[in-house]
This record gives sequence, C-alpha cells and structure tokens, in this order.
Amino acid sequence: MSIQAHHLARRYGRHWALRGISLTIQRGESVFLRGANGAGKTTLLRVLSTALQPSQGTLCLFGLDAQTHYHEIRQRLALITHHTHLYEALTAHENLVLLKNYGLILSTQELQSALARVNLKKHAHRPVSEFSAGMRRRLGLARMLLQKPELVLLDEPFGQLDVDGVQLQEEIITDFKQRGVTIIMSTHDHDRGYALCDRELWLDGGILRGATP
Amino acid sequence: MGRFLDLGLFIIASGLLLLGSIWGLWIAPPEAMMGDVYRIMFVHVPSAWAALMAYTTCLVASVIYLFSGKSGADHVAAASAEVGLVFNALLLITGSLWGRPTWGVWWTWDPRLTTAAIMFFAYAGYLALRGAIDDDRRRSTWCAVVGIIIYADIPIVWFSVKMWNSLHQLQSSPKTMDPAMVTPLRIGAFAFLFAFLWLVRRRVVALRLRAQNDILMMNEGDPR
Amino acid sequence: MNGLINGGWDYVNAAYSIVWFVLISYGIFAWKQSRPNQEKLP
Amino acid sequence: MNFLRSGWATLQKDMRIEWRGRARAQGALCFATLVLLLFSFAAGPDAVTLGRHAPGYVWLAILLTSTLSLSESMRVEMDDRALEGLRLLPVDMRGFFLGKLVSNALFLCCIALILFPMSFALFEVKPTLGFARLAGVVLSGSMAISAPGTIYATMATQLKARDILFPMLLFPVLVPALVASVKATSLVLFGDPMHEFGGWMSVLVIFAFVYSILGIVLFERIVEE
Repeated sequence: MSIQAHHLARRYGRHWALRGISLTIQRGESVFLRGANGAGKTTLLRVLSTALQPSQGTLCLFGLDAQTHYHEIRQRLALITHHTHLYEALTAHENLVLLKNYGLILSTQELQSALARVNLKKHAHRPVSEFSAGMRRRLGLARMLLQKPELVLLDEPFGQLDVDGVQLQEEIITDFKQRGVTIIMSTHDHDRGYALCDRELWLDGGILRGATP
Repeated sequence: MGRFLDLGLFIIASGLLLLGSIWGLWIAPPEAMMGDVYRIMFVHVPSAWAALMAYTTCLVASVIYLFSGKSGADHVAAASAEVGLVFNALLLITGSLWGRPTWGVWWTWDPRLTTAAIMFFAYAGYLALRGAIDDDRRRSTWCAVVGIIIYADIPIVWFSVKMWNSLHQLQSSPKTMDPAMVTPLRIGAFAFLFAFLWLVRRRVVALRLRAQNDILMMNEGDPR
Repeated sequence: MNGLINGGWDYVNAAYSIVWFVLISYGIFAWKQSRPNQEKLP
Repeated sequence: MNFLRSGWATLQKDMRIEWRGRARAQGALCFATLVLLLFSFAAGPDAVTLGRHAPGYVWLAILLTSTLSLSESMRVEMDDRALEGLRLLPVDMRGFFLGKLVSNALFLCCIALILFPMSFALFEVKPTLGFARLAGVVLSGSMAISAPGTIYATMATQLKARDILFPMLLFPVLVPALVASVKATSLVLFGDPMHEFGGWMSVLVIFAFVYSILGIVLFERIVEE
C-alpha cells in the first residue's frame, strides 16, 4: 500500500481547496489526476507529498503516518512542480552536488549521467538564473532521478518542456513504471494522461468526482 | 454552565472594579509623601499584574498548541495576547499619569517602564502577525513560536534595562504599604483578574465562532 | 489633606476615567464579537 | 551527525551564493555606511557628541542593514521554493537553521568590519581596550541579532506585508541585544573603570544562546507550515 488518505481537507484562509478526499493507491500503480484549473490538483499533490500539511484528515504513506514520520517518508518520494526547488545563483552542477552535501548518497558518475540524460551536460556550469523555464524543468528531472524515489508526484510534468523534453519525460515515467515506482500525475494533456497511467482520479471543486478502479 | 460562568465572572469583575474604585478614590487615606496621586496605584499595579498574567497565559497556551495542535489553545493564546495588550496600554497610561506629578516627567527610563513599553510593541507585533496570515494552520503555529520568543525576551529585557539604567539614575517606585492601602490594592488586583478572565473568555468564544464558521463553509454550497 | 504634591486629583481622575473608559469599551467590543448572530457571514 | 552535516552544507551554500551575489552585498554595505553618515549629519558636527555616541550609531547602522541582509538571505530560499526542496530531501532543519544563523552573523561581521574603521576615522575614537575585545563584541553582537532575525526572516519573507512586519517583530525583541552591544562597545572604546565589560558581554552571549536554542528547537515547526 503506497498511499492511504482519509478525508483529507485543506484550506487557505476561508477558501477550501480540498474538501474531504479519501483514496487508496497501491504500490506500483500509476494514477492520472485530472480536473479543471482550481480543482485542487496541485494542493492534493502537495499534501500527498507531505510538503503541505492537511487542515483535516489523516494520511498514511508506505504504511507510515505522515504527521509523525515525514522524515522517513520523504526519503522515499519525489515531487515535481513548476517550482523546481533550485538555487538561482548556483550552477546546475552545484545544485545537484548540494544533494550530496546534504547527505544523499550519490556518486560522481551518477550525477554526470543524470545531467547527460536530461541533456544539460554542456550547460552544467552555468548558473540556473541563466536557464530557461524548460531547462529548469530538465534539471528538476535530474534531481528527481538522483533521489531514486519509490513514489513520484508529478504536477503538470509536460509544462514548459520542448518536444524532446516531453519525450524524455515520457521515457522517464515509463521507466519508473517498469521499475514499480508509484506514480501520480496531473496534466491537462488527457491523451498522455490516459496513455501513461492505469487509473484515473477526477477532482472537481476539491472533491473526488469519479475514479476508475 | 458556560452562561452562568460568564455572567458570574462579569458580575464579580464589574462589582470589584466599582468597589475598588470607590475604596481607592474615597475611603483610602491620602499618602504621607505623595498625597492623593498615589491612588493611581490601585489601578496601575493591578494592570501590571493582569498584563503579566495575560502574557504568561499566552506563553502557556502557545506551548500547549505546539505540543497538542489543538485550535483551542491557539484561541486562548490569541485572546490573552490581545487582552494583555489592553492592560499593557492601561499600565503605560496610568504609569505616565503617575510619573508626571511625582517625578515631574511623563516618561523616565526606569526598568519597569521601559520593559512595559517594549513588551507593548512586541505584542503589538504579535497581533499584527496574526492579522497578516490567512492560512489558519500557519497562523497558529507561527504565532505560537512568536509567543514563546517574545516571552523569553521579558526577563532579558528586564535585566539589561536594569543594568543599563543603574549607571545614570536610580528611580525607586514608592513601596509604602499602610494596611489601609493594602485593601483597595487587593480588591483592584482581584477586579482585574476577573476582568481578565471574562475578557479572555469572550475573545476565545468569538475566535471559536469564527473558526467554526470557516469549517462550516467546507460543506456549504455545492462546488459548481 | 494633601501631601507634598498638590493638584494630584487631576491625574487621579484622568487615570481612573481612562481605565474605566478602556475597560468598558473593550468589554462591549468583546461581548458584541462573541455573540453568535454577529458572526454570520455577509 | 546529520545535524552538523546539514549545518555545514548550508553554511557552504550560503557563502557561495553570497559570493556570487557580491553586487547585493555591496549594496548592503553601501546602505550601512550611508546610515552611519546620516546619523552624523542628523547629530550635528560637534565632534565630542559624535564621538560619545559612535557605538550607538554603528550598532544602529548594523541593525538597520540586518533587516535587509536577513530577509535577502531568506528570499533566496523562497525564490524557487528551494527550501521546500530541502525539506523534501529531507534535510535536518535544525542544522539548516544553525548554518543560516552563522552565515547571517558572518555577513553582519563583515559589515562591522567596514563600519568600525570608518567610525574611528569619522568620530575620532579608538578601541582603548584592544581589538580582540572589540572583535568579541562584534561576533557575539552579530550572533545576537541574527538568531531571532533568522527566525523572523523565515516567517516575514513568506508574508505579503513583509517589509513592515519584519522590523515590527524584530526590533522590540532585539532591544536587549542592542543595548548590550552598544554598552560593551562604548566600554571598549572609552575604557572600563568599573569592570562592567564582562556583565554586558554575558548579556549578549546569553541572548544569542537563548535565541539560537529556541531557533534550533522551533525552526522545523515554522518551515513545516
């Protein structure tokens, strides 16, 4: 069991972005999260990643309570959003070395091959502030690869990427699926969503409208 | 139950305030050195106690919130900081009104005064922070942290101002305590204590109502 | 009757008036805010 | 172990970012010297008065600059939600706080390193008790400002009214640190016949210690919300 959520709710001030979400996602499943703008997709993904605390409800990830064991949980998941978690003043290479400095076990070779895979090798020593939005997304992907997660949460993973980038993203997702990584992905590109995922969750106004089992 | 408690607190508080004022203004004898001015003490000193009590309540509630995450503790912290600020303002005003005729100045850098003034601004900042955060979880947690940080500052401010002040002037507050003057002071202390309890309760109820209202909105109205 | 300081009553009266005024107005505010029907949303 | 490693990594990272953004640091430095000059203009040209109040001017200049440098150093963490990335890594936030605190304090020390020689020239004062003690005051004073400053900057940079709220929260809490730094500095500059230096230094050290501990304990709660 990868995710067990019971009646998750989250509000920002007086606005409730999530109004009671209960769901169960098995290990190795890939889930397509669809919904209109403002339906609560990003909030749900952030809550499921433990980046954001729910206002109400309980969440268990990998059988651990998210409220108390978030340190262990976070070692096993990765979150991709349009915020790429990068330091502008540092170079692409330094941003990845940072993971190592903070204790992620990681060899130089892995680091180089991750940079090569997202096709940023020749820009490795440029500061991120000079990067385009698509390049930042690529670097974010490299970061996710190095984290070796068991659960990935992808918020609009195809946004801002060029044709090659979209293809790379698809490759990575397929690769993860084959390795049994649990995937939850929100996208407005329904064709890709249905093609890549086994299951669908439909979010509307902060509640689950429908789901295919 | 709560109704009777509220009513009881209100009656005791207002009754004691009235009694304390009458006693302080007319029954207590004038003081040998300061004449009638010292009567300000009967509202001034209880304000100080009430303010300190309120701030201590805020600290305790903040710590409880950080451990338990119960929104009730957050409401108590918010309410007592606000009530404490009101008593703190009274403390500064009455202190100034006392200082002018006795020391000849509206303001002096006495450790007591300075500490009270700094605490006023610190808790004003605390309430401003409360008003500036929309997200309720974030507001509760951050304000609990700030409540602890500010309270930790009170003794440090006190000692540093005392040290700082001891160099250029020594200003002692009158500590004359005739038995005839102790009674109104005691009445005043209890009056402010009950006023504090009633006010905090009212503020907590108001905050709880607002919080419940926000939660009710979750189920209200069908989203599209 | 007075001690060394004359005219102290002005300050005493001012202090008591301010205390009463502040406590009464804050009390009214606290009471009004805490009534359920006042908290209905617009 | 985790604690020290993340502290060191944070310090290293901050140093590097600070070095890359030298222009920003120069701006802060410019601001600090300008404030010092403005105090001299406001206080008038009387050399004796200026000299007597030199410690106060210098520390006020450092304090005002700290509101800029502290929120700037936290803004770097919030820009692309970099701090959220570190949280999800997960990084030990107690160590992160310590690293951030030290890097902020070192920046303030650099400011002081410029301001003090400048004040010696402007106000005709000199450290009679020696440079070692002055360095001690500067170091502990910077830590004392940075400890609550880092906590408040973390909150303030995520708020809409950050420019108003940050000093409004920080300044009242910093009063004892300011008083102690100014007092200790003036004892270093003008001599210490009553042997009060130790007392003021201990106020500074206790202040810095209390707030560092509070920050280490509470920082995680702040960033998790």
